[in-house]
Amino acid sequence: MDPIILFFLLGLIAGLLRADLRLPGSIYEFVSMLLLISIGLKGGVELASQPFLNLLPDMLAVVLMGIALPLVAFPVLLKLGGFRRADAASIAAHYGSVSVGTFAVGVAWMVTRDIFYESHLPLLLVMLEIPAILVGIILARGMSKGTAWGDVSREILLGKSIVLLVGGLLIGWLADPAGMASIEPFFFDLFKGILAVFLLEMGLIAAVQVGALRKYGLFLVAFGILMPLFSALIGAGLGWLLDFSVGGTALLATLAASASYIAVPAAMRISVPEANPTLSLTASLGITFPFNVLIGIPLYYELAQRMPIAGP
Amino acid sequence: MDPIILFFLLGLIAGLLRADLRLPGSIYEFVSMLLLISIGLKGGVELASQPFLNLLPDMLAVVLMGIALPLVAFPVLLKLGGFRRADAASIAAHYGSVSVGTFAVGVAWMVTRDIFYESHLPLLLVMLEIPAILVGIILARGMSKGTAWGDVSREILLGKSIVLLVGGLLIGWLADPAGMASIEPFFFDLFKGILAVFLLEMGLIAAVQVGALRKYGLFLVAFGILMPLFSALIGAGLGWLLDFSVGGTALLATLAASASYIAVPAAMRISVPEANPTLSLTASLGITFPFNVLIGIPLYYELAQRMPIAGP
Amino acid sequence: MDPIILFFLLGLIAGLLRADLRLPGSIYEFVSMLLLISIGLKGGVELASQPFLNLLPDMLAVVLMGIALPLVAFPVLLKLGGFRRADAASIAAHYGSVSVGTFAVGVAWMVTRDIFYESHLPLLLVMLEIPAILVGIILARGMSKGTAWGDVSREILLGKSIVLLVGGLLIGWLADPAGMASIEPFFFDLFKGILAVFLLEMGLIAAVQVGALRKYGLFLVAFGILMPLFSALIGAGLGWLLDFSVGGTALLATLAASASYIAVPAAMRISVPEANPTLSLTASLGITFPFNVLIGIPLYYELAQRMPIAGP
Amino acid sequence: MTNLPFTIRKLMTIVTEAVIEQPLLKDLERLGAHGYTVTSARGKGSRGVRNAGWEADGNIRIEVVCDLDTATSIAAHLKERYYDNYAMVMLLSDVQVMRPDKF
Amino acid sequence: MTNLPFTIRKLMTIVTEAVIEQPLLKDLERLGAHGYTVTSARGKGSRGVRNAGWEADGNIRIEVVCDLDTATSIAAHLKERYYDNYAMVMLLSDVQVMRPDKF
Amino acid sequence: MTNLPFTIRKLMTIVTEAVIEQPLLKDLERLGAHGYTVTSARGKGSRGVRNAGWEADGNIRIEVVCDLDTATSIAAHLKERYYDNYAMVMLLSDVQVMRPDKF
Ligand SMILES: Nc1ncnc2c1ncn2[C@@H]1O[C@H](COP(=O)(O)O)[C@@H](O)[C@H]1O
Ligand SMILES: Nc1ncnc2c1ncn2[C@@H]1O[C@H](COP(=O)(O)O)[C@@H](O)[C@H]1O
Ligand SMILES: Nc1ncnc2c1ncn2[C@@H]1O[C@H](COP(=O)(O)O)[C@@H](O)[C@H]1O
Ligand code: NA
Ligand code: NA
Ligand code: NA
Repeated sequence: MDPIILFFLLGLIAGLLRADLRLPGSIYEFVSMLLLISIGLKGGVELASQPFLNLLPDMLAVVLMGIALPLVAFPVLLKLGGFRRADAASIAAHYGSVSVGTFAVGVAWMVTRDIFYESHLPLLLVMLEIPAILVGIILARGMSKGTAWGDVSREILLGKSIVLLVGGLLIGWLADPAGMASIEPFFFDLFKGILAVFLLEMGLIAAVQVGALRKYGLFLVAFGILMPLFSALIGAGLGWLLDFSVGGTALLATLAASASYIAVPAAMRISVPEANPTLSLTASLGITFPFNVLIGIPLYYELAQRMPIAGP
Repeated sequence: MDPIILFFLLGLIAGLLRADLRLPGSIYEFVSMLLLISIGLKGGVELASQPFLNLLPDMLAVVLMGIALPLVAFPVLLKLGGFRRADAASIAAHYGSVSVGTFAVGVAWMVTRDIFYESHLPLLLVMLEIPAILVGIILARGMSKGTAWGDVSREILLGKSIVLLVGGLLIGWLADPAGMASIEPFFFDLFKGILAVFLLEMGLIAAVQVGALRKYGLFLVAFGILMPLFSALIGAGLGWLLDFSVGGTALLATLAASASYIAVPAAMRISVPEANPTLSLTASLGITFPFNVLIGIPLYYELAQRMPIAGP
Repeated sequence: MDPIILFFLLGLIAGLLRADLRLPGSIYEFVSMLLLISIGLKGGVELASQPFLNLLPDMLAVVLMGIALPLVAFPVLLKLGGFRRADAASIAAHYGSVSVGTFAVGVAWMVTRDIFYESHLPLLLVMLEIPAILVGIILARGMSKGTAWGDVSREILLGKSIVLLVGGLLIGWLADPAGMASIEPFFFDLFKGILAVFLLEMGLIAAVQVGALRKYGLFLVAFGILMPLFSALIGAGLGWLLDFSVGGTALLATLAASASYIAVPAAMRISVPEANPTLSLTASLGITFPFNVLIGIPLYYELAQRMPIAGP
Repeated sequence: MTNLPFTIRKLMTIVTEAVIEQPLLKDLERLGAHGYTVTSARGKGSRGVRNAGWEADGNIRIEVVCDLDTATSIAAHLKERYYDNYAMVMLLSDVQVMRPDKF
Repeated sequence: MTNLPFTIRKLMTIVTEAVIEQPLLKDLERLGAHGYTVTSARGKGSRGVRNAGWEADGNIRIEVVCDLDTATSIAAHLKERYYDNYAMVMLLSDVQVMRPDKF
Repeated sequence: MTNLPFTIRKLMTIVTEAVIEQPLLKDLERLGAHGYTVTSARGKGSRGVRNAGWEADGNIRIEVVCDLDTATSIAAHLKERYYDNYAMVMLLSDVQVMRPDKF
């Protein structure tokens, strides 16, 4: 088994047993910053070798997916789940956006198995982060009401994850190769070790969320598993439409299936304060993250392999 | 001289001169977590290659040593040292248990000199951590009194050091080699550098304890040096009985000689609160840790070499 | 472009846009400690291979420069700048002393281009840190007034930067090569990556200072650019006098041009409390640091190349 | 206090979610606070445990020294704007200060 | 306070060793505290300097807002259970709160 | 408080620059404080934002429980020695303590 998955399980089990274990807050923050930068850098380096214009169709397609997914999730949560409007909108936004931690595990999975994937996936990750947030706010408030869209966009575009991802992309893109080589030992060679530390803490956090599950019952559990499965289908379909490789299709499915737990919670807390943050975080961190990391990624790869015609 | 020892001396001297130097608390915490995980991982990887059952006799023998050492130390502290019962029991527990930092320095010493040692020593480290704590509590309270043994065991077994050591062992044991290779740069290649940072801070901490020494006088100093020497003899003898290599014998002597400063203080503070924590920490951190790191380890290796018949 | 410069720009831009980005305080502290130790270690390793006595003239010359530079800056600030005596003295001290971050960027610049420089420059960095502080205090207080010079020297000599730089030098000098090799992955291989993280935060900090610039007007901006240019001339001249290589001359110019933002602010805050710390930090962090990092270093190398006769 | 002139002001202590630090501090200034002190905290209340385990889960503890009027309008504003949707506690007490014009 | 209804409650501030955070918080809840706020601290007192240099050496500062009865039983319990063996200081004062039923 | 004997003491809260922690704590002890509690803080006041972004930019929040005389001399000393040149705020209030001899 991959050790990073074992680190996640260690955290999960230690958390469920209420062990006296926690990553110091500042370390967790730094580790998640490093993941964002590293993924950005890696994408940027690859991007440098291809014409940017070719990527526009993919970027556009992915934005459409980021708008569509929460629009599908919202009525399900509202009608079937019986959630209040704000809660349904907020959860939908979480699932329309993406999780960098899940993507990082997916990338590690591909790299370990020497599976090729399109190098601009980190760029697509960036594109997918934001649209769902805006859709979520509109679903909660309607278009009419005077939302301070300027403030909201500012808040999101200048949030930690976008700045570090885009910053990393740009640095990787602009930096000269010799210079990049000198920062590789820190940002690239340590990547999986740092991801392991991150997953240890994610396991501990997920364990706390699992504790909250009892309160919210079966519907949330079902949604937290079925929604990513549905999204993965959409993501894989899109990968196929865009003529992606098997690895790239699997990673796009992974992105679609992943649910945000950094950017979206912060944005929703400010813009849709009446939504209960525990609901969305329990689903996203307590169910969907573990599901994707432990079961989803291999499954999505399986799925990508079965798409009719796939690239190299 | 080995640079990690020089880092310890730098910390010690800076501390004694009251320099304005301190590792941020969260960094110290993280660094000591990394040492625990790395040692566990390293042990687990090695363990994967041998049948577990063969190790049972060694584990049992080591547990007996963990019970015996505090039973020897206790009357000495009580009678010769004139300590109160609770204090004598608490100090005895510290010296019966082990210090991961000392063990890490010992391992680094062996690795630098290409000296072979048995790969299951991290497992023995885990086995040695706990028994002395239970013995210490019994010595302080007696068996009769209603100690909440359930709570105590929970507290100890789910404490940071056991969880990370055992977790690391299990991950190293279960992980596939390719996956391990990808986290090696972080957990193994950086090991000695991280140990250097850890020792810098340990030097600073030890310097503070040295300051407290004046208050407790000569007996504590003598105990802090003679007890590890005695324990090392027992440990080396046990290594010989178990047919260990010279390196393994030296490391078992090091484990025996080392005194806890993480797991035991926390457990004693909760279970034997009337024991003065300054007494045991002054001895363990202010005297025994520096002694072992600076003088003890080479000495124990010397000792191991002189055991009548030693393995490869 | 060098990625570490891009990291600085990312921080600067993110800061100016008021992005929600910050390195946790303890991480910044640790990262700057690592830079100090690494630079010290690197210097120490090199020093080990040459007779110490030969370096005395260079050390002495550099101390004289550290005394002279604030004596030049002070009247300019007092008369032309119209600053109060305490403020002029404090700013002068900042510019007479050095910035380890700037030096680190300079070293990285040389290493990337495979440019030779004298191995004892880290030692000269240490020598340059202190004299300007003493000069600054004297300029502010006069010699007569009862400054507690004992306390002041203690404070400075035992401050974090001196202890870690000198400690690193000594460890690098005394450690055996095999031992050094084992801590290299942490202290040397990660150096540029850690420098990148440091520069990201320095960009964020500089952006805050830039905000304060409006209040203090043009003179401070001019001083923050012209003073390092002047100092670089002196530094390059000294490098030439001391028969340094081109790389060494450029680095000595960089040292001269750099302005302190760690050791001096702390010392001034205690010893010359009536000086406004915002003034000196705005100049040092908001103008001079970015100027040196973005423009100065290549310029000083250019300058060093044009010195009449330079070493290898 | 014999010879030191102390004046009474209000000390308002707010414990709330770290995520709203920025907008809340802006509100305080707009409502007339001349300063504030913030520390990071964790805690438990009617909205459950807030353990500072990760970004969205931490508290902050804000102290504002101000006059009665400012305290009243801050209290009214917080009540109206934040009480329903955020974990928040607000405490008010008297403190003596030496430079009343500062607050 | 003109139009905002404030009620008086007790604010209990406890400074003690970080190592007993978990059992102490459990005790507080058992004794009737509806909530608490914790910050990390360092300090000095009769048991010497506690510098937060490492795990066993840090303090915590706990605040509990509660009614007089709860405060009394917490005070009695802490005195009996912790005063002899742990570095601990306990302070009590009055605070005004807006939602008295919360505490 | 029915059966627990509480005595009134002064609680002095000082918020100031982290850089003067060491000399300030020494001063406090010299002036008669038997103990203190320190937490790291950030804030804003007349000397601008102090954001704890880096070493020179952080605040500390010091609490001292002491008797009126000690409080008076601490206040006088801080005023004379630090007020002009350092970001500093000092608050004084009453607190009840159980072991008055401790403070
Ligand atoms: N009774 C209390 N005493 C002290 N702090 C409290 C109390 N109740 C709540 N808090 C703090 O205020 C935060 C928000 O409270 P709440 O809105 O009740 O969840 C909690 O996370 C605690 O930090
Ligand atoms: N007079 C005091 N004022 C403020 N805090 C105090 C005082 N005395 C003790 N403390 C705090 O309470 C902790 C425990 O005190 P003690 O039990 O006296 O060692 C100390 O580490 C300080 O943080
Ligand atoms: N009105 C206030 N309320 C609470 N804290 C304050 C206030 N004014 C200042 N402070 C704190 O005291 C520090 C120094 O204040 P000052 O000397 O006014 O810059 C600030 O950085 C704040 O942390
Ligand atoms: Na998604
Ligand atoms: Na032992
Ligand atoms: Na300079």
